[in-house]
Amino acid sequence: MSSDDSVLSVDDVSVKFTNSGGLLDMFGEKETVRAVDGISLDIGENDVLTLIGESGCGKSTLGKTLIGAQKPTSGSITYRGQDIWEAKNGKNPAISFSEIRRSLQIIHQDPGSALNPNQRILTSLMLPLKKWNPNLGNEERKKRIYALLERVGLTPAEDFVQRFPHQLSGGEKQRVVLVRSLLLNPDVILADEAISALDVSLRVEMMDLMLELQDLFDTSYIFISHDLSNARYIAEKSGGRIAVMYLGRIVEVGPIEQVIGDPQHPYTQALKWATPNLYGEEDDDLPIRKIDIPDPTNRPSGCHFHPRCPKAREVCQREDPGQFDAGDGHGARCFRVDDTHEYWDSPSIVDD
Amino acid sequence: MSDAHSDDFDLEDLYDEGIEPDTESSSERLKRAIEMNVLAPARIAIADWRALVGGAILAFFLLMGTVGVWLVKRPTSGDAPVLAAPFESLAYPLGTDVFGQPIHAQLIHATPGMFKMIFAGAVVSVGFAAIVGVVAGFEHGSRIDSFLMTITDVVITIPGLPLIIVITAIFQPENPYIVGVFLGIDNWPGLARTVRSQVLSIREESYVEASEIMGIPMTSILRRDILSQLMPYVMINGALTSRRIIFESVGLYFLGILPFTTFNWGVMMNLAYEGNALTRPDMLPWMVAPMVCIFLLSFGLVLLSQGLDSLFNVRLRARHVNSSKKRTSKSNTANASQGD
Amino acid sequence: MRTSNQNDSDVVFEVRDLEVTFGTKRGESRVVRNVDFDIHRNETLGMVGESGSGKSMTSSALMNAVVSPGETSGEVTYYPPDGGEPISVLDLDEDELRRFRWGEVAMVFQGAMSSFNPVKKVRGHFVETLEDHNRDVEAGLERAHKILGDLYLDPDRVLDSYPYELSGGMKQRALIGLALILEPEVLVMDEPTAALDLLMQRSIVALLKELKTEYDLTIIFITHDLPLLTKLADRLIVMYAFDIVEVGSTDDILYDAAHPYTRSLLNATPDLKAPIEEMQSISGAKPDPVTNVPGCSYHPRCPMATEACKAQEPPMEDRSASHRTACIHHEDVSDEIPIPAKPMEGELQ
Amino acid sequence: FDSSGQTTDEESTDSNTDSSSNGGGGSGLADDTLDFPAGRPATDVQFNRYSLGNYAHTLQDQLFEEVARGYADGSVRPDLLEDMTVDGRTLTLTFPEGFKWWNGDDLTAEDYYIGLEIDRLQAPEESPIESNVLVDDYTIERTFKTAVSPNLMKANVAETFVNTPRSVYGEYLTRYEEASSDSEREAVTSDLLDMSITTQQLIDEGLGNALYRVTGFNSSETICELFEDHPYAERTDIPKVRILPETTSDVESLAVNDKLDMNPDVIMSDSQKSTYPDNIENVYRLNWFRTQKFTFNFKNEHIARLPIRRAIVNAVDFESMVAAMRQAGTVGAPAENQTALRSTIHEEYLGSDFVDQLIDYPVGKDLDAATAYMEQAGYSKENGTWVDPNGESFTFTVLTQNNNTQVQATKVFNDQLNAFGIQTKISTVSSTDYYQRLQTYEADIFWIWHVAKALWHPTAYFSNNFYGIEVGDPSSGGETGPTGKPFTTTIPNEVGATEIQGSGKEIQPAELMTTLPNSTSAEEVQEKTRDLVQWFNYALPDFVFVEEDSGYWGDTSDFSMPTGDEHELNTNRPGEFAFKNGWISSNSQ
Amino acid sequence: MTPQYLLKRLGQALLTFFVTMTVSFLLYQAMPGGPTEAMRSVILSQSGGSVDIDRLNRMIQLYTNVNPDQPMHVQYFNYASDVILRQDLGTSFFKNEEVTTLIMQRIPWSMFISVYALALGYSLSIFLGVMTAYREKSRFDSTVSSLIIGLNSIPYYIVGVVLIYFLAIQNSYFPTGGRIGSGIAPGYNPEFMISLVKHAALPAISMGALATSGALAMRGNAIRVLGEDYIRVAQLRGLRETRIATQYLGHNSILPMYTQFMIGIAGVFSSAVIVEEVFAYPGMGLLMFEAVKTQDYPLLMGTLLVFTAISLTAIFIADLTYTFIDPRISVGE
Ligand SMILES: Nc1ncnc2c1ncn2[C@@H]1O[C@H](COP(=O)(O)OP(=O)(O)OP(=O)(O)O)[C@@H](O)[C@H]1O
Ligand SMILES: Nc1ncnc2c1ncn2[C@@H]1O[C@H](COP(=O)(O)OP(=O)(O)OP(=O)(O)O)[C@@H](O)[C@H]1O
Ligand SMILES: [Mg+2]
Ligand SMILES: [Mg+2]
Repeated sequence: MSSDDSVLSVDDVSVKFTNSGGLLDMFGEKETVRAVDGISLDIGENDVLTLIGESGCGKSTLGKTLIGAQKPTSGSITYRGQDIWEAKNGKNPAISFSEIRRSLQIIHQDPGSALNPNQRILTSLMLPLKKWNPNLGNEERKKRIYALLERVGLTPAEDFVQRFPHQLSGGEKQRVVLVRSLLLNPDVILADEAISALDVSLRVEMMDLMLELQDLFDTSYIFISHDLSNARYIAEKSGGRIAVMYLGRIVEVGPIEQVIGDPQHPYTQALKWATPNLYGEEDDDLPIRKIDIPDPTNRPSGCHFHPRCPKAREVCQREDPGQFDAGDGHGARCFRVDDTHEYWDSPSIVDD
Repeated sequence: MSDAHSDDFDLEDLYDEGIEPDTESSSERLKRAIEMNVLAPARIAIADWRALVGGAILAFFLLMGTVGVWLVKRPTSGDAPVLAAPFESLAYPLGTDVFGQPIHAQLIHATPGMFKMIFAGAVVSVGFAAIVGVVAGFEHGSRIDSFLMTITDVVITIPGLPLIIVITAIFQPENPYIVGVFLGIDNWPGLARTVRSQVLSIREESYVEASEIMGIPMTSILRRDILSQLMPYVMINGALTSRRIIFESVGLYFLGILPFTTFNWGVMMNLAYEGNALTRPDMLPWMVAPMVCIFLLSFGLVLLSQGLDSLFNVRLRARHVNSSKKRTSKSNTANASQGD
Repeated sequence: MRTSNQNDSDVVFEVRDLEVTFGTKRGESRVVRNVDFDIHRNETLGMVGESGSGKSMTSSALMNAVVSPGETSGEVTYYPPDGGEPISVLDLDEDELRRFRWGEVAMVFQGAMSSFNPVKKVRGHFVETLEDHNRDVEAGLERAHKILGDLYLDPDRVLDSYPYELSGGMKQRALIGLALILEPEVLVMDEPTAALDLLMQRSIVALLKELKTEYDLTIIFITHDLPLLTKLADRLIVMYAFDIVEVGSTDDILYDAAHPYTRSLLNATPDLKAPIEEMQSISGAKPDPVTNVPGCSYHPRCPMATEACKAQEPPMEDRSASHRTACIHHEDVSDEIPIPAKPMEGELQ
Repeated sequence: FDSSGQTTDEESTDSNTDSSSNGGGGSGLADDTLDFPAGRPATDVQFNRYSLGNYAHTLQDQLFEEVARGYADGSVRPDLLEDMTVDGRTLTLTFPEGFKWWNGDDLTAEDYYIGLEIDRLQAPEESPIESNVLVDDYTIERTFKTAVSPNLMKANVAETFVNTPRSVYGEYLTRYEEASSDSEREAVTSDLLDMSITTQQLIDEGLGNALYRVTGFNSSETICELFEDHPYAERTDIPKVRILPETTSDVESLAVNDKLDMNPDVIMSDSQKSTYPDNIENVYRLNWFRTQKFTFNFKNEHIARLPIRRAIVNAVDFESMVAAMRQAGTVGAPAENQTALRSTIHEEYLGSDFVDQLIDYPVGKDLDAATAYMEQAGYSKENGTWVDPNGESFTFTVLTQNNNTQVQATKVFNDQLNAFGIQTKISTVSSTDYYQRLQTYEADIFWIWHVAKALWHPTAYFSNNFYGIEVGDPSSGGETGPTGKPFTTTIPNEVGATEIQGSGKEIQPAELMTTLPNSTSAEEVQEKTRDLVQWFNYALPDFVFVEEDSGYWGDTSDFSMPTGDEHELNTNRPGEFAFKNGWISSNSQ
Repeated sequence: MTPQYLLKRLGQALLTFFVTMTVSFLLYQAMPGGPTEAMRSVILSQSGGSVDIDRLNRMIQLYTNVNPDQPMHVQYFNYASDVILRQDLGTSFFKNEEVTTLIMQRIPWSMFISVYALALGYSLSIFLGVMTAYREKSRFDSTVSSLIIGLNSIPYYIVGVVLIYFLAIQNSYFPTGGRIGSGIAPGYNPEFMISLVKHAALPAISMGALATSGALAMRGNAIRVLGEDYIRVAQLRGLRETRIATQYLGHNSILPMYTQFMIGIAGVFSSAVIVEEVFAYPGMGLLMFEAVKTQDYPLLMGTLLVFTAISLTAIFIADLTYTFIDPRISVGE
């Protein structure tokens, strides 16, 4: 996918967090977390990208960087060819920063905290409309809101808008949040763990709703999850891609059938193992050598996964594997993808 | 989803912002302001007995300071027999002092000054704290933040009472507003820290981030998303600050450190004490009456703050029941930091 | 397929007529209603159900540990190993209860992340537990080393750490270690993995299996995560609306779920392998513990509900020797609500 | 507590304390110990009289012999001195033999002379003294630069103490004498100012000379024992005295609880009588020299107008002001005449005819007269409040100390003016701030004592400072001083006239007050005093409202105390005077 | 605890001290009239209306000749270097003694009553806080809570006045003031000790009243801690009640209050200014009060600095000890 027809594209972005020092903090040693480490990606029109990975691997940070809510430490993000952060600071950008702002929206994980508890639903929904459609009449705005609310199944809308967030269930709140982001007619919506807080029985419905609206509104989704089966549901239903993150890097990316069906990276394989299926026996032997994730401020050398990798060899300790193409838009950051790599001659470092 | 607390009192109802925010006229805005600043707290007060009693006491003193001063003549020496005992005459139900001034009238005419002092002190310290706290919280991690917090920590560690004593000894303020301001000097840092941590935790709430991402202007976010959440803390602390200002001001008048020009409870105590009221039973009412007033008013303020605290906490709890379990513990730590 | 090593005669816990109620402003909230079940020695019993269906309350009742102001009534009888005198848990006095807890039944519960006293080192937690149960501390700590090792932890490092120095997964495993320190008979685990990553969850489940055999445990495992549970449990209890709606071996439930709720739940559960078309959620709202739904509590959401369902509360009926359910329509359920897997008659005992 | 410097102080209490004497009883802490309040804790004070801070102003009275005293009749007579005579410009002081310092040294004239000389040498040009000559060990000749009335020459040494023991101050005098330049003199001054004599030093080196010597002290008491080598030691049987600090102990409750045997310069008011134990009586009552007044600040344009000042004096009732003060323990009577002098000395300096002629301001209030005065000045009343001829309203600030008696009087004054329609605002500040504002005249009317020296003498009342009547320094160049009072003013020719007829008599009050102490004769004193009195009476630069009474009270059942019949007590601090003379003895035997 | 953390806290303390010193210097400059005027006023007020003004003026003039005023920055530099390098706070105007000496004499007495007050007040607030939390909503809770609210509504100096009235004046159980009785020899004899305690008792109790203001906050914390998972787990673990009450509930509810308690120490110590005046107890507070009354600026500033130093020390100790009671602190804020 070239960046011409992509809505969003990031090129070699990194985000670093350094614990900040106060006036008297000059003595403290600084710790740096590379939450996102040199990632390049493109999101096209009507695209769905699903990010998965363990907690703290940088999914949210990458997502926020993509929608321009987090300034990258290095690298660039462009929205329809316009560099987002240049648009913010520069003069006369082709697309104004506020236009970009509107086009990239977010749905948070926790529906409970995504709405101001002191505002009625109507107020929360009116505000963005007021900001972005100042010419619209009040009635007009309400009409839009009601229509959307009813579209997501919150009927009667007149009743719902008069409630406060705590008077709604988690699923209802999440729908309101979805409506709020859709009101702005965005190009990309970042759904950061948007369904994790919902009861299992409601997740499928919510995911269906989101995908349905994607068709309707022509939006792209960046869908973050730590649950492979949910990710797979979304990705498969929308025909989108899935990207597996590990310690700030995308270690495997590709169409769902390939990543899930034929995972190349040992980490993806471990994730797959960790996602049990209702039916069918699975192997109980741990496919990783260490259960715990390494300290993100002090990441392992070479391939970051090597201390946990059951297939690690000596070369993995010293060399950082780049992205290897496994065909059909499927890539993995593992030497094993390359049949000719020196990896195969390197001694194993797995003891048992 | 209806939870166990849904039938509890809802503060949210109080912040009803009206349906047509953009067509809001100035009179409606005024109405809303009254709603938020007067009626809402009043309704809160009614919902908890402590707040109710506290509010009633406060209202009583407010009436004393506003209507009372009109109804009861400003006492002058020789109004009545000197050192008359209480409950002898309706003209001086609490007795009189050595000047023959009715004690009840002195109490009443001392109230406006007291409230001016409280008002100035509370406004200054709470206002300052709120500004510092919000700015620091908003600029979290920046130089401004660390600068403000360093100042706050410095002021927090300077012992307040001695500092105030030194300052008032030097400037000899007579105007109650200025006295209040001086007394507010040592009061703000604790609250500023609380406000900052509140702002930090509110900023963590995703709806603030959502507002930012939706491009809502910062001022609007501040007002709608952050300040409204801070109101409870500010109000509770306002009540506690007021109590402190009463204690300190009366103490300084009592000791004769602050100069005085008009009636004041501390001054009454000072004159009575200096006049050896403790060894002269006929002077005791002169000494005890202001003590009772101080007790009542600060009792009222403490009750009010307690009542508000529990009300707001119920609300916070109610909210957290609905949100994820992870959050509850976070808000607990935030709550823990407030208190006198 | 799986063979359950259950043995009806060897019961650890016998629960009868268990009721847990809370007095609320709106009225009495019955959060566990008339629940009967047995727990067999050395089995792993899984408990699933919607959030708020009463799973935690039921399991807390096993230790008479329902949070105040909850009232527990009914009978909970514990049968010690080696044929000791049965203990009626709800009748224990405070001191007996104190010794019963953790000594006989240990519990790793939902808020595991904050289960440690934040200002005490992990070692302190082990030591005080041993002390307060009058055990030999030296020997106990030695055991702790071994258990922690079995949990893929570095015992010395973990023991000398403060809780905040451990990651969530490590804390969780340390807590499991702490649960085993007194060699309890029964380990109750109330969503021990909910807050953890996928990989960690699955790893812990894998570890639990090993621990169970090694330490001769009876495990009660509560979770929302049905797929995970099926990898661990021998038997499953399905709860809906504060009561048990179905009990059976794992295979019974997976392949021959007899209650409409169970079947919908199976359909709603995302699964890597299941065809996505078959997934659907359960519509409708969950019941409120204060109001009493007449008849079957599931009927307002049940696609098969009939007038009869509204009229009376369905009794528990046997579907097979190991499998019981509370649905009057359980005969027809397989046709009405299809699930991904067909019943495998032949493979059931 | 061992680490604190306090320990030595506390321990010193012990040195001669006989624990058996602590039996206590109804009459005080010990039967034969005289307990009375005075001054500040001995731990807080020091005894170098040249050091600025912390001098033992009150304690020194008990511990040093006083050279001469003023009496209520206006005369000044020897106390310690055997004789004091005037010959031309020379005052000869004759000291008695037989007195000793506590350390055994003889008390000689030199011990006093050193102080006189140091005072003179610190600023020889400004000093009125030409020379002090130590004629022999017991005689000093003090010569003034100009001729001064004999009484004034005596007054010059009244209320002074023999408190410069040669063993301590001798070296400083030598250095002053040797100093040849201003800077050398300043160096000596600097050293002298820095020197300090602590109470402990006073005990250790025996640097006192009165009948009772300090033997121990701590923050709550100073213990004194009879100094056996004192000539009066035979007169009394009280072996021990305990001085309780007035400033830190609650004198009132000590008195009420019968913990005091005497108060050396205070009498009980009626209200106190009712709460004090029965064995306490007012022993001696004295018309004290002290009066109290309100000072007008002429910088206020309204106050600068004579009718307004007169209206104020007419509008207030002195009796009720004094009544309020009595509640706070002040004993006294309203001032009958506005002469600025205590009425006790009217006869001596004015004569009754003169006093009768003066303008008679009412002691009570005369609102009609007050109104007339206001209207005379063109003021009118609007809604009960006076406004000036331009219709502007005005408010006077009345400054007072937050001390009980002062507040009482000022408060009543204030209220009465308000009732009359003159708006006032009372400003009550702590003692030091009060003096601060008093010195800079940052108010319109000030409460203040009226007496600049502890003497019954016109110089004590007509003194050009705020204790007297401050007009300011005429040499400063302007027409008025800090109070706005003119340096040159006109009064009627005729004594008692309320208005100036013709050109009137031009006088210069500041000048008169400055030269009054240097008057060459008793006649000149009288003449200047009469001019000043007439000025005061006519122009009301200030007004006096109370004449205080003093005296002392004591426990007459346990002690026998002189009532004034056998000894002349009409002098300042009569109780202490009696005690220092050994006239108080116990009734225990 | 990391050394960095320690250094940071130390830096903070020094900064505070420096700021206070500068502020007090500036205040000194801001006072009306200047030091000479102040001195004159002091002596006037000291002598209570019977001083020979001419003589006083002469003395003041001598004094100013000897000690002329210096430019402000020179004064500041001298002052700062005296304070920092020589711990010299100057000489009291009024008492003609080194401020440092005066303060050193008084500090032990204030320490004495403050320590008793703190021990009394804090143990009571912790005890009552935990007890009421344990019995939340019981009658015991509501009674004790109301009492605490009531007590907190009475300023401590009024507590002092009331105590004096009932226990010293109406009934002479205690003395009305002073720090030891008259005629009692200091030393380790029972009479002295009893007198010492009797004199300290009422001031300590009224200061202690101030220290109990933490009880309600303590109760709130304890209630929150009671809701924590680890308490429930501790109960499930069959730990003994006493252990849970102290090591779990008590310890963790003190945590959020710990720094406040330490700042409170400074507050209680500072309250000596008022309490010692009410009881005429000659400690640091009374010293400061006297300094205020007499506008003895060197002494006033000295006492302010010492109060600040005590406060800083308390907080610094709090920071150091905090790591012992809350190990989490060393990782950050
Ligand atoms: N504002 C921040 N300041 C400092 N560090 C941060 C910040 N935000 C994130 N991090 C760190 O960056 C890393 C990645 O965080 P991120 O939130 O992107 O992870 P995640 O994959 O979304 O995790 P989760 O699944 O828990 O949401 C983590 O180590 C986190 O601690
Ligand atoms: N303290 C309480 N007071 C009143 N009702 C309560 C209380 N605690 C829990 N409940 C109610 O009891 C019911 C059962 O709670 P329980 O914790 O057993 O559910 P659960 O099945 O464990 O749910 P989850 O999966 O969310 O943990 C719920 O409806 C809940 O609202
Ligand atoms: Mg995230
Ligand atoms: Mg649960």
